[in-house]
Amino acid sequence: MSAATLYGLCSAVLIGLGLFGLLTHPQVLRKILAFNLIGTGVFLLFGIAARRGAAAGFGGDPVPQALIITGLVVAFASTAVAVSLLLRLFQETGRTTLPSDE
Amino acid sequence: MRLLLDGLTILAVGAGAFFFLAGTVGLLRFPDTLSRLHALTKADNLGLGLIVLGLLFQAEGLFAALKLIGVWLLTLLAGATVTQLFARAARNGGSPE
Amino acid sequence: MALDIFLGLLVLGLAVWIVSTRDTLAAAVEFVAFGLVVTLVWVRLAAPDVALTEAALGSGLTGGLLLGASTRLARAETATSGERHGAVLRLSAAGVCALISAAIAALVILLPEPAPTLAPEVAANIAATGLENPLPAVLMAYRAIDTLLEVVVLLLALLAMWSLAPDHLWSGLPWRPDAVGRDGVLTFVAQLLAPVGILVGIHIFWIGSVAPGGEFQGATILAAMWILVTMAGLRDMPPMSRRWLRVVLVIGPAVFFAIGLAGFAIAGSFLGYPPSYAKQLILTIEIPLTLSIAAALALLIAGPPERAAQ
Amino acid sequence: MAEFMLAAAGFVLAVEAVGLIRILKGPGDADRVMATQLLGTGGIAALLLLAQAMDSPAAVDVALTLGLLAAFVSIAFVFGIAQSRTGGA
Amino acid sequence: MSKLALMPGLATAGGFLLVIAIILPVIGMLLALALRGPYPERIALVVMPAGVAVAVTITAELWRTRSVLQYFVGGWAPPLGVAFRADGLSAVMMLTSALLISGIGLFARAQFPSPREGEARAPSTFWTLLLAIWGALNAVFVGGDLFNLYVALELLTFAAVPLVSLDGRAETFTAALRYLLFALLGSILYLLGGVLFYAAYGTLDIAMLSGRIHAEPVAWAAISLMTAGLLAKAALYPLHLWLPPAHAGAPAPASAILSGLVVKAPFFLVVRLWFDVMPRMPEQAAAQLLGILGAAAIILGSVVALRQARLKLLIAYSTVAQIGYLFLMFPLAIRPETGHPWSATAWTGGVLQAISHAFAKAAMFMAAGLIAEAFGHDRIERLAGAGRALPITVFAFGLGGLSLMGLPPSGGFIAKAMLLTAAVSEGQWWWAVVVLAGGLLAGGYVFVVLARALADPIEPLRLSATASVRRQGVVLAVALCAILLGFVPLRPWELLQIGRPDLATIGLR
Repeated sequence: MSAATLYGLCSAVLIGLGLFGLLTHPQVLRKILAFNLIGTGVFLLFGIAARRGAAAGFGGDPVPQALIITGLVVAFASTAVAVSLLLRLFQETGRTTLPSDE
Repeated sequence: MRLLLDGLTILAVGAGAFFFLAGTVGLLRFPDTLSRLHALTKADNLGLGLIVLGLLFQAEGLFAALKLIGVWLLTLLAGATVTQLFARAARNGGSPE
Repeated sequence: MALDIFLGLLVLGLAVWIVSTRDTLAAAVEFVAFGLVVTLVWVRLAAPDVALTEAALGSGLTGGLLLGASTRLARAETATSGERHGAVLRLSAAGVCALISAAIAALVILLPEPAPTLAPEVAANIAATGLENPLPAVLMAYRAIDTLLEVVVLLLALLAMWSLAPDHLWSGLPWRPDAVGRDGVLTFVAQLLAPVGILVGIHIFWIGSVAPGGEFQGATILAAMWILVTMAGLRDMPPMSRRWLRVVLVIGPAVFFAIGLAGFAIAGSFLGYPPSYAKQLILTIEIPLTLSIAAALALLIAGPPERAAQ
Repeated sequence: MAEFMLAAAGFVLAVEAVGLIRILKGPGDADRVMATQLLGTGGIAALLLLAQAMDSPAAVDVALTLGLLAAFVSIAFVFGIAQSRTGGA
Repeated sequence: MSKLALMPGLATAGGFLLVIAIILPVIGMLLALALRGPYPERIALVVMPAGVAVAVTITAELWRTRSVLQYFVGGWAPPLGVAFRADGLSAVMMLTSALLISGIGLFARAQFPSPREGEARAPSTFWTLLLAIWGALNAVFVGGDLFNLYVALELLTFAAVPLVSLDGRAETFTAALRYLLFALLGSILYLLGGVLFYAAYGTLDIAMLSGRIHAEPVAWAAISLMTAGLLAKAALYPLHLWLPPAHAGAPAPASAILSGLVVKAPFFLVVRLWFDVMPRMPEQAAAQLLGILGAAAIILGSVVALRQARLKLLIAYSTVAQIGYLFLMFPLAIRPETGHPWSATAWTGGVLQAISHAFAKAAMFMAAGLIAEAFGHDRIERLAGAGRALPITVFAFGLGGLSLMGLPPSGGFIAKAMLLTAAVSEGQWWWAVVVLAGGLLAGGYVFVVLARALADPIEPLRLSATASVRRQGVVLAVALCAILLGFVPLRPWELLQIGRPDLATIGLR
């Protein structure tokens, strides 16, 4: 098994773990953390695609690598907005969880 | 010459790795938080310093060497500050536990 | 290979830990550690540009953001740390997630050999961009529209965050920790670290065209230094209604758009560059773009206005 | 030489990982600050070794960035804790 | 299977119009952010007619050439570069967005007036976000590259979420946060699918992908993940929980945009995926599943809507139901190897449903906003006298309701009739039952509101505000658009078939 495949399996587990955290933690901050785990898993998978596509003297396919950078920036923006919404909710209501029923 | 440099590198990096180990052992053995903190930062910074020293023997060019030293100085500075800040915060705010 | 197995296990162990820890603050600390190990993984995957971004943004700024939030929420979070959904939900969620993981793992193993790649095409066309590092060529030329829209996403995220402020604080200043814990040591460090950091940030940005680095990584470091200076109390954040601040925020995408539109005339297409001075044009975009990204990232860390402007 | 560097990087990481487990088990904010600090140093050492082993000078820049950001994160964290302890939040 | 019309060829002559359609609102948004004060509103008012003109030009160009418009950004052809493409569906969606955003913009002027001096939070934010949403929608409608579409979706998310909490009430923060989490999960699942596509086929370009894709596990997994993510964003049952509080909690003009347009973007991408990316897969079973979810949404959404006490929540639940109709088009229009002879009818019906619902629902939310402003509340049981106080508004609400019920003459009628015809002709009669039942239930909840609103008040009305005739007129105009769609002769709907040579058009002749 190549190192790329190894990290690919790793990313598969990361995505599952993150999804689990997102679904089962009532605390929003934990959900945001879990979302970042999924994100890392997805980017890692993209990185595997890049690594496997090493050619033309590049250690990896530059297109997915560049897109990962874009993705990381977007993920940061998402995290920042989610965190500030959570802090605002906390200021207004004192709650840090979402009510589970409608 | 090459061989000598390689030998020095192995020696320094090995010693550096040893200090990292020592830091962790100290961490496991020391009883209270603050002494653990001090032991650990000291040992780790020394370990990093030795590894940087070892890598300096392999460095290609002055700029690369300066960059390595820069990394070490940066880590030293950060470590010292955080320890200091934390110790002070601990004193001001009561026990850190 | 042994190192890779070890790193993989470390990543997974930390991830399990992040999900299972009871204490939110501890989970945030673990996330920083996780980001650090992932940075090493990117180096192992021959993606130093991504490693730089992960170190600066994925682990650094995101970690700082989450740590900051969890200290602010610490008390409330401790109160709810016992709250969990029912066992049935957790069990069924675990089952679904395990299935998804298994499916993706199977797909990873079944991926085609040889892997499809665009690397040869990137290499064949890189001369037309005048750059040596392939990543900026992708980000600033082949897929410039993604980068442009992404910077707009950053600005929009900032506006989204600002819009959360109460009406009377709109155009105010972001939250700032009060002076407790701020003292000579921190001021001294900020005075020392910030100039060094700014130099490093500019260095990382500048080498981007020939070696790993670029506007996003450089801008992240600059943003972190700005926040550090604010924390040390050397300079306060400006009120978000300041005109110069707004101009700094939009100057990057504005220049990007301007040169992109000029592309209609000089290269026959939007965001096209004539090969003879593509590199100069890209650099002309990147300098203001770095400024805008740095400002947007720093303000995203700072949060919505919470203090009235004097 | 490359193998030696890789092994050293793995060793440093392993040692740090053991320390991390110990640290995160102990409650209290002091231990957590230490964890971030410790990891920063170990991670930088590992990155420098990897840079040499994989002949990828860019990894030194990564280490430099990591050093800066780790300092930023630690300082922000200490600060946040000081705040929350005095009720500043 | 001829996919020639969408294969990567050369950029077409009118292709640059697609760039203009995206960057016009985005540049407007940047200017609004920089200039502050009264400028966001002024810029929006300038961009509105220009944007409509661009959308009309694109549609005309498409109609004239009868072929897909295509543009390679920066001159870089896929797979290295990013392509924009507009087929008939894109053009119709862009035209709808342009008209509706302009209408909503005119309506919102009274609600979000810019202060003469300085800056106020809600107006500044609203006008800037309106432009951002427009740019994001156009980017979704012409996007030819899966990753570029991901960025466009995120643009849409960050523009839409703050609209929910624009009023700053505590419960709207909960609604916005829930919406954001659903949207982020949706985005990341979508991205995961895109990553799998790239890993397997080495391209993110939709047209190239459709040429390389095979019926194999990785393609199935990628499509499923992307679809699941998009369904979370489109709020298809059972992923709809975030929608009612978010759409009901937002200010009326914002609700109109969110319900009318924003949820249509992920739906549009599901259509792209299922019709353009995987045309050669035997996916009937999966299409039936989408149809079943749609049917469940129609029935359950309508039933819950019937039981709502507040007008805006009722309308929001009705959105959940009407989104269900959109997904009925998948089992009816997707063409398996044998081919449905009526697929073009179902296709046209589905798209027409998307458009007519956009106008009808926007009109209803704006009408509800005016009623709530006048009454100071939106509790349905205390709306007696609304018909007398705000006759134009209540009439507009009724017209929108007509389209939701699928009664003639309205766009909703034509849409539902087409779905019905396709279902019966293809022998999938069970969808016909759902369409009819949904229409009856919609009749029920629209009637509940109208009966109250038209009743005589027990005590004299004391209104806290009166709506200007101009605002009521805008609402009526938007509602009339939904009705007028029912009068458009069938021929222009051939526009929807441009770029789609594989649809069997028996039903349309």
